[in-house]
Amino acid sequence: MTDGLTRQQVAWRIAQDMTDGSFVNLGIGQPELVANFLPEDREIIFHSENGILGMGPEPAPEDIDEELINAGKKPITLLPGGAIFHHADSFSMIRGGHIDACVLGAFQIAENGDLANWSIGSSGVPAVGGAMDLAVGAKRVLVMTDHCTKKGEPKLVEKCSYPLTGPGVVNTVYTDLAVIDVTPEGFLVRERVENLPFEELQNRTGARLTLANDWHPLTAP
Amino acid sequence: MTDGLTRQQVAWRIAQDMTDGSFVNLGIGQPELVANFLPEDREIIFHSENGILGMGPEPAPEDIDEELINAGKKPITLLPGGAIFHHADSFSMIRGGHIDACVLGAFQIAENGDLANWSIGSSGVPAVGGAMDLAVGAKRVLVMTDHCTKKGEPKLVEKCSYPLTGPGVVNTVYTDLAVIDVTPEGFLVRERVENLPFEELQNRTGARLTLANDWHPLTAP
Amino acid sequence: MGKTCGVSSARSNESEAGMIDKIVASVAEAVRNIKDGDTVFISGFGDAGNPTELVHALIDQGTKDLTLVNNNAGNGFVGLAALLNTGRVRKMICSYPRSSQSIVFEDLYHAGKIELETVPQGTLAERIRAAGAGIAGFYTPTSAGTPLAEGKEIRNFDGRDHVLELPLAADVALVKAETADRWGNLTYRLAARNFGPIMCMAAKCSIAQTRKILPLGDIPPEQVVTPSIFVDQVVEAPHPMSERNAILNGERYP
Amino acid sequence: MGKTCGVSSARSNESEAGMIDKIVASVAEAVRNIKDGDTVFISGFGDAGNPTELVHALIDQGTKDLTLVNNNAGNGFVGLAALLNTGRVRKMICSYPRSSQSIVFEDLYHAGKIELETVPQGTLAERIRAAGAGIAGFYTPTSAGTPLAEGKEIRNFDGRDHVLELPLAADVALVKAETADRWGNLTYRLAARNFGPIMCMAAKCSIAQTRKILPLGDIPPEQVVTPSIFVDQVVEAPHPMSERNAILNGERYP
Repeated sequence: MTDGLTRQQVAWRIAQDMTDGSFVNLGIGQPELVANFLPEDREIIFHSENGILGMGPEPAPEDIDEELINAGKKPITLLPGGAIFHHADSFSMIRGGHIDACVLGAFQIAENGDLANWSIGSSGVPAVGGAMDLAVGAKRVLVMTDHCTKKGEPKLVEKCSYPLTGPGVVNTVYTDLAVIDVTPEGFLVRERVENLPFEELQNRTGARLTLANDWHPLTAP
Repeated sequence: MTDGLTRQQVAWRIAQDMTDGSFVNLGIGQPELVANFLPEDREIIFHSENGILGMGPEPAPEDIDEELINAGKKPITLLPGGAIFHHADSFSMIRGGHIDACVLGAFQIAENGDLANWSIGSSGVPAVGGAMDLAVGAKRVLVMTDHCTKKGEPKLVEKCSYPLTGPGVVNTVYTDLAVIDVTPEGFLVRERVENLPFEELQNRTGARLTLANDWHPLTAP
Repeated sequence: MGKTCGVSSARSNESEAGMIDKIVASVAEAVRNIKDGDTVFISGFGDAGNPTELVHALIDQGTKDLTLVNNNAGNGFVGLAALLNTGRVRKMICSYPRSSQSIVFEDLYHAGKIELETVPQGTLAERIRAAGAGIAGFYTPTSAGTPLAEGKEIRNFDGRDHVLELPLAADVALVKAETADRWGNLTYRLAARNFGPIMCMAAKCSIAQTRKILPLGDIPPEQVVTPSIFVDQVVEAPHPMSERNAILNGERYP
Repeated sequence: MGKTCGVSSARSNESEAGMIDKIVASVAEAVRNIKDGDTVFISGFGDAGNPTELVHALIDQGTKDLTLVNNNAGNGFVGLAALLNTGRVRKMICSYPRSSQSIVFEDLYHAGKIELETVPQGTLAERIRAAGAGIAGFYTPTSAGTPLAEGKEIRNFDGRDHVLELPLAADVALVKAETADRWGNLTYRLAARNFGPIMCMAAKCSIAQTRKILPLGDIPPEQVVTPSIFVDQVVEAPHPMSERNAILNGERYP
């Protein structure tokens, strides 16, 4: 996928859509990169499902505390203003609609907003974690993903073939090639990389795309 | 009711049945007297529905704190080991079966254990407070009451005529005349004041009483 | 953010553009956007935890046709009782609307001028929490077999009847805290905690009056009782009225 | 009391007859009465909050046919993973039984030697809380329309499908606390809090290992996280194992 953005650039692009003062949950893996691109003069409060608000950056090696970790089990820090709470309270925040946005990875996203990101079917150990709660609970569910799989198969599809995480939950998909809203009419391309013709973007997508009238070029520093 | 115990004596009698280390909720009114009769060398932990464990005695007037009150809205103190929590947690303790015993007042108790203690029907403002939660949640529901109303009507009855607080919830009734268990066979008198013949106790009761084979005289200092 | 109240907050000295600041300058400003017909949570149990200054500001603001949720129904002629006394409250939802000094409510009730929904105290607390926690309904044994379960779905679990109860949300929560910071973290003092934490969870806009506003980071993270995400506005009220003394002195508001 | 474990507690120096003392002398004594077939909650998330010393004591004790509840399914060959490795666990209930070092569980699972119930993390937490709070069932939007809702009752509230979930109780909870007193009040350190408070609420017998035991009254009442009523036994474990380091060093238990 040399036509598109790097993962760092996609993370940067998502960071631009985070509102000042919002409460954000970043999923495990790629979405964690988003935290690196928030301007220092803005306050976004990060939530971690294991009972933390006000999560700060990774600590220096000598400051690692095993009892201060994020959902991905990695060491973190706590910012002034941070708070600790138990798991039932933490998921009350998620399920109760208090998280302004979450950023999740995906295996597949369907044009009706269905999300599949926890299981590839019968093989493997079925592990769901907090993904289903985030999918139904966050006010905005943003997906960060490569536009296609490593084998070149589309991840944006008419209907998910993998087991669902949540039906009709995705608001916006950020890929290396485009920023795409899920609308009642299906996938709406709001931004796309300029060096790739729209027809080629469509070819790499498993469902019909509509190009927004006011679409912008997708660029990132 | 000069035949029986004073309210202080009934409170003393109930206090004797409190197990060391148990968690006890005392209802508003008469039941509050029970706290006065616990031997100093024993630890009973009192729960107050408004978010307190480890409630201590009434403070000296100069130590009154308006933000430290019991369910009856009276000033209290907090013992070492006490804890404060919010209302949902407080009623989780009650409804979740964590309170070993509660002592409630009553308008009527039926022979099947039905309790009526919150409403006398259509007149008056319907106020229930925490009574229904205590009735279904405490492991043992003890009732402290005069054996009859001021008008001489029985409070222990075949069927409650007042609206129920909870069906089949009462374990033991402590009155000025007797200590009576609610059993699958109805009211079982375990203790009664000696100067009142059993027939007279039966006359003052609105449901059939059985005298336990191992009944004891009801006495109190 | 987290929730939006549509209130532009006055910025405290500590913060700058791009920084979160939920501190507002006055109780009047805090309650400004409460609208006719709103459902309003009011924290407190007895004399502990009543947000009296916010309630008085709401009286001054003049909104009408309110539904109020509190454990009780006010005492004397201050705070909640004074708000009821304006005649601007359509409905009261509470567990125990009776006390020796609950004069205003009782008069309105007997005159048919206010609607009452009596809810068992634990069910009231759990319904509020459910609204904040994204739970659409729950089964409780409380009130099964009593008149308060009439008209509600009854379901037997393990041989015991339970009542289906639904979440109780509000447009606004008015609560009394002890300390707060500009992110909205709260602590409460002793039994003033009562309904505050769960009411903040379940209102679209949660407004806390607080004795002290502390610099961000001064509330130890493990001691935060209501995390920032549940709070929208914070206003300092360093010397809250003692409703108990006010009632003893026969005071009335306004 | 509050709950009974059938364990006679060793009395600490501080207490006398008639006084409450939940302190036991050793982890071995604490887990003594756990029985074959019991369901056991184990607190912890990642490396934070694992009651490793209690889990190792349970391995030594030899009970079998257990059902375990934890967010994960153990890492390396210590703690929960070591308990699984004894072959004495019949079933695992968790949200995320997959990690780079979840070797023991994955081998058992693929060999068909352990049953797995995968529960969404928020539903797991809420089911545990429900069991502790006397709630017989609740409706959550989580998992509606997914394979994890198959066989469960679906009900629509306000146009949105919800799943009926039932409480999850246990015979025993093993949790890791930071401080405790002889009544059983607990505090937790940072993200080691996670499942501890709700697991203590929902087990017949809740056992806490704690870094420090403090004199009664030294935990400020407003800072108690798990109140005494939810705790049955407390045992001091001043230097709990770092599972992270143990795994890095290739340690195994026993």
